[in-house]
Amino acid sequence: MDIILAITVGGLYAAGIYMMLRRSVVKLLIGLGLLSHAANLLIFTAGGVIRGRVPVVPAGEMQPLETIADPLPQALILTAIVISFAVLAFALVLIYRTCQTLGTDDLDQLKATDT
Amino acid sequence: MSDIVTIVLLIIGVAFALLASVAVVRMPDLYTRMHGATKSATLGVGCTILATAVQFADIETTTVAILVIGFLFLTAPVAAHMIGRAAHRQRVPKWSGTVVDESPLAQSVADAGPDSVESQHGSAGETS
Amino acid sequence: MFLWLWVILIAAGLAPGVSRMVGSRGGWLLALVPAGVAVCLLQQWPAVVNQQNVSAAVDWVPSLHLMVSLRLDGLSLLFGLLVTGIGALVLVYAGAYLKGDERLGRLWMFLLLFMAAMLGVVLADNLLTLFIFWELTSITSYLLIGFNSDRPESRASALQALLVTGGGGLLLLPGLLLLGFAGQSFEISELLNHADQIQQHAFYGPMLVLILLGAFTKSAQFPFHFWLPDAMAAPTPISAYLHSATMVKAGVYLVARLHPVLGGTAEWFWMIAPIGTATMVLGAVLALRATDLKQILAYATISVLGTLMMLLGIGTEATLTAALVLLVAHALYKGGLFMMAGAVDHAVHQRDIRLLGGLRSVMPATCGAALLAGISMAGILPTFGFIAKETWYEAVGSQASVPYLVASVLSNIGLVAAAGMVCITPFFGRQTDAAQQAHEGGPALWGPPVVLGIAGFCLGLLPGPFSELLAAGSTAIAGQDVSVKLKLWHGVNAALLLSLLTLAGGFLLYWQRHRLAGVITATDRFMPWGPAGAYRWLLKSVNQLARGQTAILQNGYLRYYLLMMVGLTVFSVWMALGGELSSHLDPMPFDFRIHEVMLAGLILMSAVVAVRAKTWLLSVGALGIAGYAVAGIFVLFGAPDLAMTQFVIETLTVFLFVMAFSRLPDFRRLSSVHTRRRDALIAVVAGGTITMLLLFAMTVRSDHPISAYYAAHSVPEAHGRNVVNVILVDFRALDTLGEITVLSIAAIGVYSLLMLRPAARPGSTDSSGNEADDSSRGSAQRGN
Amino acid sequence: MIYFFFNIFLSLVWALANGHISLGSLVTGFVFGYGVLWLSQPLVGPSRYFQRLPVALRFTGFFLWQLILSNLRVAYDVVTPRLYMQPGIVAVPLDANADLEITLLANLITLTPGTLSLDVSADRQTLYVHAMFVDSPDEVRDSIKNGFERRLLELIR
Amino acid sequence: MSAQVAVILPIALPLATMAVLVLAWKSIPAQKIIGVGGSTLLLISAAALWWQVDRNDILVLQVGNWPAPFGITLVADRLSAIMVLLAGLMVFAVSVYSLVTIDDRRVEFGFHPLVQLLLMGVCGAFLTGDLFNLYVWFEVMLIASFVLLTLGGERGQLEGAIKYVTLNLISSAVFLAAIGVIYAATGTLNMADLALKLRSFPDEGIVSVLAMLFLIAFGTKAAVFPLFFWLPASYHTPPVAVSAIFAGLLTKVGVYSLIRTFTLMFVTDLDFTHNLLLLIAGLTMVTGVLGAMAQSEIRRILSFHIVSQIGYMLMGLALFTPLALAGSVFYIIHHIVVKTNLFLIGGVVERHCGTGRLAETGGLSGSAPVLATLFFLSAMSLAGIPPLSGFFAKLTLIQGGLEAERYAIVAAALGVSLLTMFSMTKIWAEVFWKPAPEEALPEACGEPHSMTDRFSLYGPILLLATFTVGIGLMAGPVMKASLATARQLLDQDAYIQAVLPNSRLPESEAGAADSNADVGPLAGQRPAAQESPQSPRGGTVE
Amino acid sequence: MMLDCLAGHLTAAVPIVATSAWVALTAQISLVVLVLALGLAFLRLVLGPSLPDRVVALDLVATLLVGLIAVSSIETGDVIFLRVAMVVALFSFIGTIGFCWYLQRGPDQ
Amino acid sequence: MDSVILKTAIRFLLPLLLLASVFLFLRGHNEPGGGFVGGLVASGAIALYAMTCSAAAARQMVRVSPRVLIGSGLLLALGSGLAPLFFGRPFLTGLWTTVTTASLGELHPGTPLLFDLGVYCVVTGVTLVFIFSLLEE
Ligand code: NA
Ligand code: NA
Repeated sequence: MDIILAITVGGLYAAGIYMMLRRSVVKLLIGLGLLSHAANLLIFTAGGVIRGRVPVVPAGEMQPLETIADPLPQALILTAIVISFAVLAFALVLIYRTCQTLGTDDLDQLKATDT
Repeated sequence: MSDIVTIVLLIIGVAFALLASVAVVRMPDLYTRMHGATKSATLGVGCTILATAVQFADIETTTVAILVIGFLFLTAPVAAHMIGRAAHRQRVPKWSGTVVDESPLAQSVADAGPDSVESQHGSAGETS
Repeated sequence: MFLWLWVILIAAGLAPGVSRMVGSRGGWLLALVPAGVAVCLLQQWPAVVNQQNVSAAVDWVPSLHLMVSLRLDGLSLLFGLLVTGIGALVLVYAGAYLKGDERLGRLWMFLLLFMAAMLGVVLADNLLTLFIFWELTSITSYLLIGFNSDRPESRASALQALLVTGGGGLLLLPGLLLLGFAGQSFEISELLNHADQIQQHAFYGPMLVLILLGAFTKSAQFPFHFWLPDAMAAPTPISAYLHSATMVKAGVYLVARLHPVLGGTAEWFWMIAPIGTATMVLGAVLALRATDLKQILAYATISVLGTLMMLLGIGTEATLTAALVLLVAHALYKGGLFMMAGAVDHAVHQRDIRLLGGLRSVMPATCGAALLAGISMAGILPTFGFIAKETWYEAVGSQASVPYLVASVLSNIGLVAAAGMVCITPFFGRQTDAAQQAHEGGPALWGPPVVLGIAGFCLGLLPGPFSELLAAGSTAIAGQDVSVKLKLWHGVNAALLLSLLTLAGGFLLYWQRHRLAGVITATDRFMPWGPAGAYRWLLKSVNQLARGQTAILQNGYLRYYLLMMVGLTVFSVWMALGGELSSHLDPMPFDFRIHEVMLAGLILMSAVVAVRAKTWLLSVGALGIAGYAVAGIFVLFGAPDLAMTQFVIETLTVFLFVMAFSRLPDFRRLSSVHTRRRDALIAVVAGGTITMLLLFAMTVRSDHPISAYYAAHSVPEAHGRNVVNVILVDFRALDTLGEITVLSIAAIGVYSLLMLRPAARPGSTDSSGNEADDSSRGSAQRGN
Repeated sequence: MIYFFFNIFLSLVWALANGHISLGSLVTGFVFGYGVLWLSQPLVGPSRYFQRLPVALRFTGFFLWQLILSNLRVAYDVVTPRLYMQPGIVAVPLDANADLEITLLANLITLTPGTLSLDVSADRQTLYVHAMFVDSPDEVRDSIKNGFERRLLELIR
Repeated sequence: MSAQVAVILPIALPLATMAVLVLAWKSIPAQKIIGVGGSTLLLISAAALWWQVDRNDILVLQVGNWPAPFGITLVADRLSAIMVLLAGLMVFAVSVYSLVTIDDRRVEFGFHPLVQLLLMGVCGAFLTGDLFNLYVWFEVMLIASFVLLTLGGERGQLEGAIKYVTLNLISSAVFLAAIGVIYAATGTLNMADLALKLRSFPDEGIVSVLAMLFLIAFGTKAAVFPLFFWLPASYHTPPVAVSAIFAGLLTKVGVYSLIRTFTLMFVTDLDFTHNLLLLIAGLTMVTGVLGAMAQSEIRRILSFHIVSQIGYMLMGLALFTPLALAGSVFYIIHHIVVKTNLFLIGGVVERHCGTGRLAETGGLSGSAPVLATLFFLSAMSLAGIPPLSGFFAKLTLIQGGLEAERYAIVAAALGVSLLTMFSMTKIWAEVFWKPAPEEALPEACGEPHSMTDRFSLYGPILLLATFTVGIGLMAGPVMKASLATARQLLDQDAYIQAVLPNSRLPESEAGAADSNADVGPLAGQRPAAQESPQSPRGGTVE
Repeated sequence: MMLDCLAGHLTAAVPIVATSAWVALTAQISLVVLVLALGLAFLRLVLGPSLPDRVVALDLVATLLVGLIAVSSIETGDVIFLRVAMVVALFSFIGTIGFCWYLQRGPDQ
Repeated sequence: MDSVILKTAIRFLLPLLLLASVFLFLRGHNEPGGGFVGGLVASGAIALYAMTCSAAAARQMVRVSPRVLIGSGLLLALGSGLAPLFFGRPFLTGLWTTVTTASLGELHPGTPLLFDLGVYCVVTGVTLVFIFSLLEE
């Protein structure tokens, strides 16, 4: 399954990058969203996937009875999901306000602050 | 015995779930699609959850299962109602085979004509 | 010795206050400080002449070999006296010159700062200390040259001086460092013992070039001479100080100082002597061409600086001594001449010699000062200038290097004529209109030049006592004992004959200067290709390069920035892998199930739809489906916490999208097919790279001891069965603390963005006002 | 209502007495508990609970039957190539007037395939129902009024 | 104060301050008082941390009492402590400065809480010894900076923010991916543990790839060539106090991370990684300074100079000798102080003239001589004029470069410093020397009236200018500290031992430079990767 | 290949509650069918055409996800997933109502 | 949204959602769930109410402002981390006690649970800020 997931991750990255290269800010934002999916899935895949063995110790036991899915990448992804949600929410409102203030969603018209 | 029940429930559930999806794809307009989506899917998914309860057959699973089923059956119609209501008020067009419309909006839809309905927020948008 | 520097620095700090409280007379008060330092220096005369060690040192940055070590020998004493002595006079003079000007205090402060820096240069024994003071002279002279800062040419010439001398300084620094490394020491007094070792070192050539470039720029040697005349934009007291005795002599000082370490080689000779000679001749010629009093003096100064370099370059005992003598003589007369020029300017508000004449009657004291200095400049008996010229001719002549001698005589002829132009033309002849309203300034204006002139005469008449100091100085330059016996009258010898020839030629030239001027002015055509033109061209090109580069790099198009990042990432990953990828990729186990593959396919499909959608809503919806499918993947691979969080957050995200973008129009197709294809290709390559990288990383995967620890300790020590949650709230709770912080900040951000509206005023305080133009321009070019 | 909770308590006791709490034991407990309560009705006095439970059961049975029936009908329409349906929006006058009644009714209508509560008129007198198989609007109205509404009101009033 | 408390305070204090600020949201005076109070406390705690580290060598805090590498480890070595101290100093100065310059609307909408959290992120990044935790602190810092950048919602702010946000998020994505890959490969996140595992890692290719990924992730935050575009596009848009704190601290977190990872973890293939770093350093210097030359507005010029000076900081890292690394440390110390101050001064100029565009300013050397002096000092320090701090930083790097026989980078550094001087004098000539333009702009607010306001405006500038001069005059001790820092950085074994006391160090194949190498002339060349003996432990503090 | 995959299914991970082979097989086929249904719902999302159509599709996806989770709970024999199903059911409703809120607010209000 | 059906349904659903939120939070240490998801479900429930009635009504229902939720949540999380410092333990070390109850057996309340409560509060507060701001925009 590693291969399939790796391809999926690559596909998500490709889609995200493509979207971010567009001129519309909204597409940029969607690209960011795709990229965050991609990164999460990447960590998940990289940590090594295992089917169905939930990292929960059965009641009454002190340790898992068998090999469990690696809990650390899961915790990392949880953190990453929430962080990227926060960032995405902020970026979304930022872009909303930008579109509102500047009256356009075309990034090519947002060049005044560079040289 | 419980295995058989589980299998039966699973088959029924999945069949209905698939049915719902097919309906959503096949049906000609929003309202008819919703018939499929809300009911068949809820029924089907409810069956699969019931299958879980039967399979595990302990109090906690059962409680959760009943909770989920109850919640699904409580929310699905409300959600469907809300979507349908909004669509109806937005005058999302009906299938040409629609035989009757007794709602007060029917008159004004006729006045406005189908084009104005179609043009709202790019409803024609598909993939390119 | 540190005290001397500190006293001057303190005086600099007090100068504005003095000017405010005492007024222009404060110059006398402030002059006491350098005068006092000069007296202290004189006290060291016996010790220095007897070659006793007069030094002081304090550690500053030992690991950088930087020690503030000062050392007084003949050379530094000589320079120190010039710096402080002339400095004292200039302070007095400046008080009168800028009388009533509120900037006077600042001028004094800068002058004193500069004085301290210059004194530091000549006293420093540590290479880096020397460099520090050297840079300080550049900076303070920048402030001084740009003193009339409201005039654009003033600012431009200050910048020019700074760039040329500062640029030289930046070459000097590595030169000195290499010297220090090669000589295993940064103390000049130490390096003297390692001269052989240094001269055989591989770095000898580079370090020599670098150091000499530093010296040449500072001392206005060809082709860096052009900054000096332009620096005349400064008020005259500044010119008098910087360009007679101090700033421009720093380069000469450095070359002299390092002669015993670096000198005596063919490289030394060939790098210095020709440049010095060229400068000498060029300065003299250009002096004749000038009409502005200060310009003439400036070019004359260049000529002398060239001479000094030439003499140092030739590097025999005699030439070294001659250089010292000439240096002192020049300091005395040139300081006086500049002050005289300033007095004239002050009185007449005119410096063009074509418009000056007959000032003798209205400004007799100034005229006297001019004549005293002019005689010295022309090298006429009985001035020190004469002795200097004699020594010079003799020294060069004894080397039998005819070209240098000829050049010397020629340049001196020019200088004699220039002396005439400066000292005779304005004061004698018909009184011009400008001269008629003039009247003599106060004694503070004419006193200092007179003092300098008299000093030149005194030294000329009684050079004896001074000889021992010169001997000590020459000893320092030569690196071995040198005895100097200066006499005014050597009897009739070849040098005297040459002197007479020079004088005669000079007078002839002065007489016929109008005829010559035409010839010289004809060379103006070549000025744009000269060094000054080269400087301007360089400045312009660097600015153009800067603008061009920035227009290309910082072009304002976000997607190019992104493209750069993505491209760089992909490129560097492949570069790091070095094409050995295939050998790393083990065949992976082919283990998957239909629904997993289908779910992965659903993710990819939604990604494609999100990309190709025409409405943002469909795009967002597809993004949401992708998220749901990812949640499904999490379910299938044993991550229930992840799945529920992912689902909830995905729903919230889509919901926020919908709420925020409900008013947005649909996507427009903004890019051309070509661009889209290009971007798609890049994106696919980037995605493929990530896939490869991921597969690659997984083949080298090692065991995971960390996770085993979590599983084992979760229940017994952290009392939780859900290992993921235990990691979040216990094992790695700090991450979570950071994460909720991120959330809180995002909340503030969203809240402030939505609720805080900028004031209605168009064009904010911070952003540029030409935005409107920019955006309209932006809409005009829809190339892509 | 108190009997209902009593009944549930009994089923719990049954389950606990059996040593394991599971769906099966609870349902068994409920059935036995109902029986016991019914038997002891003379002791505890009459209650509508004993009438309502059968009604509720009948109602549930009716609902499930409708659910399956109409699902199959929709399924047939979906899986066969031709669309036999005749959709339409029918206005159903409401006897139910309490919020809860309207809500329950509307939801039940929605849950059965073939009908979907679209909207309630502002005066709460009319429910607009989208139906898939409208042979005649009156027939739809009638089936709703005499089907779900009547049974529902019977149950909760 | 125990070491454990000292290490956590720079993270906990800002968070506590922020929480209190959030609870006292409505009151503007309370916001100001608590904000400045929190900054002061942070400065004190940072000083305490430095004091502890200076006495006790490396401080290690195993958060949650879980042993490394399982829990998160906070590590305060000299570099961390110096960075935290500088951060404390900057936030103190900027907090005071903001009292007058930040308008009430922005205070009302969270300026002070955001500054505190920005600092929390920055200090966390400096102190953490865990890679993923570093990511978290980066995000804290980044999103705080996003919000600070946009706070006020002005047009330019929004425009700049979009680029800033996007490019930084991409770099975060790269960072995250790199963490995923490194975890996949090694199974650990603790930096010391990683250093240990990468040392004996069987596959060099993957280590190089990881090095590249981290280089890109941190390089973007550090604004190196060619990843710096977000910086000039945005840094001049927010209020000056915000610009100043960004200028001083944000890119330095990237530089810090580069230094940390490329002295601790990625030291197995110096020929590849550090030569690349050197190339990047040179290009960053040059492109940055050329960018600055093309500008005509104070803060835009200063922004590009940040880029240019990042190159100097990288130069020391790339040269990888004790002296050069000490140069980097010195340069960072110098740069943070001076660059922040220049922005603060730029803000005062903008107040005086109503704009930062050079063409529309002028005459301030006459009308504001104190400001002129302070600017000149800072500007000359930036240009590396002795005896100010910048000179010693530059001198150290150049000595390091010459010792390492990397002449091209030395030439670049010198040339760039000339151009830096050029653009500093450009500002000087235009803003201070040039006569004021005909009509003064109506927006100019000029000098504040009350004494306390004047203090809050000039006090921080004076403080930082004093530091610039002080660092120069006290260059000896500062250099000593920098060298000790550099030696500590090059002694990876000591770091690993401190974090993982029970680890058995395998024979270090490479990387650990001889930490006791003489800094005599030409003595400190980069140790050859294969020949270097195992470095002796301890003895990192002189 | 399909047979391979199915064979793989039969030797699935050891569940916490022993799942009989038939149940496991049914569950796995169910998973396939459910993902297929997901795909069809996605198709509707893509086809639209109206906004409510897309909302319906999203809602259906969420509902099907509940089913997917329930079935995978059976398949792995770990009841813990049912908790996820609960959250999904709860939140999908919130999401749908959110859309409806937007729908009735109207896009160009 | 003035649908009588939705409004009536909300009356039943809201307590259910909030209960589920608390349930997820409390059981999170042992089963899937925790402060995050709990907080998100809670804020989702409140958002539902805000959409059905109005944001003002929802604010009233929550009683404390989201800002206070965020601030106190952060303080709670930080405080639970700082508490061990007073016992000479490192930051964020879990402090546990064991409570034996008749009904529930051995319970282990500890500072990590307080920490999770802080997370719950912050997540709820933040999501509410997002939603309220956008609803009131
Ligand atoms: Na997360
Ligand atoms: Na539903």
